[in-house]
Amino acid sequence: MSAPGTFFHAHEEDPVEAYQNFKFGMWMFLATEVLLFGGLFAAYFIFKYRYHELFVKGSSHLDWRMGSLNTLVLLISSYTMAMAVDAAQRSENQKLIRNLLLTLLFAATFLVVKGFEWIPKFNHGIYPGTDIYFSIYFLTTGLHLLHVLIGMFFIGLLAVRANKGRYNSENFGGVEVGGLYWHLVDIIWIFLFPLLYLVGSV
Amino acid sequence: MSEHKMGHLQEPSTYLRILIYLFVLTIVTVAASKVHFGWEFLNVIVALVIAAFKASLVIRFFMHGKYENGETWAFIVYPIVLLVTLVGFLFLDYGFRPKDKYVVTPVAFDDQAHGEHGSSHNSTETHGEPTNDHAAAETPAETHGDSSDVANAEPAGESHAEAPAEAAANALPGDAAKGLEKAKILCIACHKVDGAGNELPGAPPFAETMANPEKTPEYLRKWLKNPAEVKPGTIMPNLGLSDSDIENLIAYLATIKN
Amino acid sequence: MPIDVSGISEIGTRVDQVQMALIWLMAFCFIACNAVLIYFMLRYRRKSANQPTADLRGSHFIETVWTLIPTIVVIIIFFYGINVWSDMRTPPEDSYQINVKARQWSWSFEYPDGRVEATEMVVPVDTPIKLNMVSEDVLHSFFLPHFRVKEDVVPSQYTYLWFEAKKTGDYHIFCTEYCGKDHSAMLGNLKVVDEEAWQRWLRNEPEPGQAPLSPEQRGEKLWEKWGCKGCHSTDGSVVLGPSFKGIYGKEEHFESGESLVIDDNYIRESIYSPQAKIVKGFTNQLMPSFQGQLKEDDISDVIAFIKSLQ
Amino acid sequence: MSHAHADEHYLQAKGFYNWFFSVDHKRIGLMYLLAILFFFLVAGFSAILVRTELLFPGHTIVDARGYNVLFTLHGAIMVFLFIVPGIPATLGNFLLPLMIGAKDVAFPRLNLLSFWIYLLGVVCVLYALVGTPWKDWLDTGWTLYAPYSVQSSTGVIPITLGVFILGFSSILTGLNFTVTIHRLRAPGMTWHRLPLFCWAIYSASLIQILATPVVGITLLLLIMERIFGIGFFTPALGGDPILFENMFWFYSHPVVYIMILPAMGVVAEILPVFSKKPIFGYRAIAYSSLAIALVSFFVWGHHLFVSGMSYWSRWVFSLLTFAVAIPTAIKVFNWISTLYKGSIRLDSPMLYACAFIFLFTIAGLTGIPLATLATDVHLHDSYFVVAHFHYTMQGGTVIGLLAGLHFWYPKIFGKMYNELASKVGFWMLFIGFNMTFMPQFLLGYFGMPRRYYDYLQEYADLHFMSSIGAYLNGLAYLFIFGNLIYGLFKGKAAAKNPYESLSLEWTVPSPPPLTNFDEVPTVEDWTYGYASEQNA
Repeated sequence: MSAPGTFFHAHEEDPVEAYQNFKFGMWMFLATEVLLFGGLFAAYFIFKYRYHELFVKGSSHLDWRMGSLNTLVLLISSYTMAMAVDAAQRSENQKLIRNLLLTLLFAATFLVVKGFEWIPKFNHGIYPGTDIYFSIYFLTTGLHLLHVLIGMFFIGLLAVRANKGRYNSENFGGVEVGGLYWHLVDIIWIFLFPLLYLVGSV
Repeated sequence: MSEHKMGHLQEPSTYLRILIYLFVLTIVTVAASKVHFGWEFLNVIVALVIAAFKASLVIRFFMHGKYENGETWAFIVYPIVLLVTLVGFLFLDYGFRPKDKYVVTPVAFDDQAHGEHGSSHNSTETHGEPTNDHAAAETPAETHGDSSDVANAEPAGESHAEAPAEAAANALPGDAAKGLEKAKILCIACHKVDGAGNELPGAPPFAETMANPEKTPEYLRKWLKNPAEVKPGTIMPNLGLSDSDIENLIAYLATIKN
Repeated sequence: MPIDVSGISEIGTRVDQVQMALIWLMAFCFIACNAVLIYFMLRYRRKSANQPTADLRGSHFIETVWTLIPTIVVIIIFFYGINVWSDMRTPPEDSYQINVKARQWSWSFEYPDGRVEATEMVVPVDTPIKLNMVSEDVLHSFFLPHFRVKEDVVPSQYTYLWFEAKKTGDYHIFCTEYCGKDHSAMLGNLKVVDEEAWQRWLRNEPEPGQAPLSPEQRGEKLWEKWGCKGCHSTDGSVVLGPSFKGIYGKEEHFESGESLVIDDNYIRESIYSPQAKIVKGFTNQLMPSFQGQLKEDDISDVIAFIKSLQ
Repeated sequence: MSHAHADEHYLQAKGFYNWFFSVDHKRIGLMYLLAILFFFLVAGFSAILVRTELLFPGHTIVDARGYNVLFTLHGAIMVFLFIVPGIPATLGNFLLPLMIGAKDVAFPRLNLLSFWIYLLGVVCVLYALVGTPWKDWLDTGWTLYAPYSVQSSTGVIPITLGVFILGFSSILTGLNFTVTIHRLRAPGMTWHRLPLFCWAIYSASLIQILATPVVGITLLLLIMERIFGIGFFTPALGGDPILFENMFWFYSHPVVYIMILPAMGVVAEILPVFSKKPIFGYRAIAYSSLAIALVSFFVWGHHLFVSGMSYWSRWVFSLLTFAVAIPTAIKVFNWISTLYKGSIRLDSPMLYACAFIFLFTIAGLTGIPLATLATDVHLHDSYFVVAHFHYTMQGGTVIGLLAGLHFWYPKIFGKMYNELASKVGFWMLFIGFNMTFMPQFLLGYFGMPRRYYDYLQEYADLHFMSSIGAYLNGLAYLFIFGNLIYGLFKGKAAAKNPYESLSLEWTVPSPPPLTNFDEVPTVEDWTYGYASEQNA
């Protein structure tokens, strides 16, 4: 099956061009992600405006310390991811792998903390649909969680490929683009944290 | 040349510095949320401004945004413009809608009232008829108080509800078994109950009714109290049910699923 | 068909003035553009292979002109439209208020005195009417084509609409927001009556020249309205309760062993306390009491109706 | 399999694998074309059934529910499966790299992935529409308005999921094209030398990227509403159906520009070629495409003029809606001016292009009373709206697609269709189309609400006329596509550049070789230097 122009036989591209396109494409994809979450943010603001009391009451069920902890964890993971890209740019493969694994570790920590938040809620009979605040809470954090999982999958993939020595100062597009995605996950959380956890804690 | 095309190197210490800034800003966010700014939405705005600043740090330094050209920045900025527009126009709509014209005010989830017993769709319709421009929204406390009392009285120890519908049934004050007994005497004349009885035209199967999310317990309460008031000309008679009969019937109906 | 509605309402007349202005504008633009298009198509049709063509790449002057002109025109239209629309959305303070409820697939109208009518809305002429509308289920839209007004009827909030009829007559009410299976059957009738007829209608009197409803007819209406027909047939067939056919004046045996000739008193008693004397064989004790719901007048109408079924 | 020669043209490869796994933009474009034309015929057939039902008042062929199912089927398939992928995924895919002098799109594999995702979405949508027992066929209308769609027992979840998936396909296609235009232009192909079709595709792609995610999340919320009762759109839980309308139209209004902009681009390509004249006001047309794309996000509220949204919202949205009229008007004036002092060949692509201008002026002008608040209140949700958007969608997009298909047919297939037959088809379509939808403007103005299964006797004549027009309209399509298919088998071989176009896609053989260009071309001048007299 070696027909030209089919899936495994696309024409070769100039690596620098490919890198540029890849990165530009990723920025654009991030734009769509922003707007995907944007719909939820819009719903948040509208219902927050209409049902302020309900939101204050709802967010009092959340523990802002857990939220802060998760914020810090994600920020550190963003840092390690940035360091991973830096290591790839400098062809320091060991450092690259170490940083990718650290990022994975922090992402996993985020998941664990999230689990400690969610499971007691379910035990208390709080679900999406309990009231509008918790619907928004579960949908935004849930969609964010989905992005964390996707991000973890790709970071894992990057680690495996880094282990094979794929990345160096001439070829680090994959790491950088993966990094862009991961930082977006971080940015979304930077907005979610105060909106969900802190509105009612005055 | 290739160095220029293949991205930029930053001093590793820069990343660390940015991380520290981000930490500090997180603390500022939490601290700011503890301060009363007088107007409740000012807190939200302050939180958003700090978050936007944090995000810009991540974009500029962690994501190497400061080395990107205008074409990329256009795709960073325009989505944000759109988002602000979306929210802004929604406020142009919701902000200027007369608030006293809303039909329903939802009730927040309340830990005390519901104890360990699943959640319920705590919507309480406040049917203020808009006669002469005053759609008075009654406080929903009354009904709410009712149901929570009975909910507390319910025997504990049942397994936690899996599905919201089941959870809703658990939180209902009535006794489903008594409801079923009553239904076998009354409703069976026109509706099938437990597979037995008539199914008259105009008397829908209970499963169909319960599949309709509009038919909330609140709706059913009004309906059973006096069908003709909810739907003039309906074939269903006023059965003269007592409040406890109604609650029992609703509890029974809530157990019916497709 | 609501084609020319001038005179039916002031707003409708003004809307049509805007509409006519727009139609003339549209016609002018359409003809101007396409006359030029077709003229060019024919005039510059290729007659020889090397027909010369001009190197016209644009003209800042003319492009600026044809940017500015539409801009000015649409701004004028905007304010012209807003002017009329703003009045359309501002009901006079002293409007007569009717509550409109929409459900799949019918309308009901509640008057200030608590009276509820289905399908037909009767309003007085020369009086501003404000409708406060809410839906019980899905989205609907209340449309009076002759008055050029429309507003969605939604379940989440009360919306409003106002109009003032200048001419008596019957007008369409349409639902214009898709609401499910019988959307197209969700029609109503707006009956605009003069002051005299309106007062009569308010007092529930029949129109002159038209026979008032007989007690039997009123009774039949009640039989339908209160759901009696769910259990009591009029053709002799037994549904859940005894059929009304031929029951009046007949001797009936009761569960208690007594027997009685069915008369006015028995019917009255059965409506107010249905379980007092149950006809033999009907043990389900289904029937609710209508005490407090059917008035004495209503009862005599029902009796007349049952009497008529021989 | 044998190793192919570099100059082998893209149609030569046979077999499932070579096509279904092809990353070549031309083959993918052709596969899209086949798919969307199939759905066009399916949805067109349901339109014929709808019009047959409306031939007479009362029951004609189906009952009320059947009618609702039919118009839902027509709307959903036309919008989601035909017209949104429409021109960008077919002609855009095929021509964009050729026109800018690239060997392929920026991400060829992603392009194939978009197509596969499209097929996956198709499966979901079709399942919801026709994949279940008759009583479960979707009847919510393509707009899926809450709370009806929350309550409906029909396949709302599968179609919502399907549209969500199709959204991904649309986003990835738009992203691919945007990166392609930004980064893969041949040396010398500056932004201001870019063919106008590429500008149009670029503008449409921006909308695809930026608007689609919002409808994605909205539909996700609708699914969640049905599964968990999250209460965003259910009034009994404190939700607001108008929020759904707002968020739905934030996407679905810009989406009409995804449909119409590429058609405008096609017309802007055809007019100069067949007039042998430079396009008039190149920059104005290019920038007005972009302006329409960017402004289109701010006008969605005109779909909610009678929905119960606030007074000031309606006020502002009315004003902004008028703002879109201006770039549109500029485009029309520029197109017409292009013909001035030209040397016009009225071949079928040119006929379609002129018909586009003709019909589009009607479509655009009838938008004015719909943007004007006073008149829109009366016309909202009436047949006037139906006629208006069919003039834009069929008179605009479909006519534009046909213009493009006839124009690039020799390039795509290397064959020629029968010119006389295509002209006959054109006139059938032109007459049938106007006969179908002209009466609907009147119906709407006379108060006939849309989505009505049954209607009052007084509307019967106009409905009857419209239905008869619809049959002619339908026949015309069969005739036109019949002619095009016939040309594939019996048509003469096409020359490399039969219309003497100066655009890059005509510099390669017909059909184009697999790798498009042996050497990446260098562009010296803009695309539209057609004039025989140089008076610059």
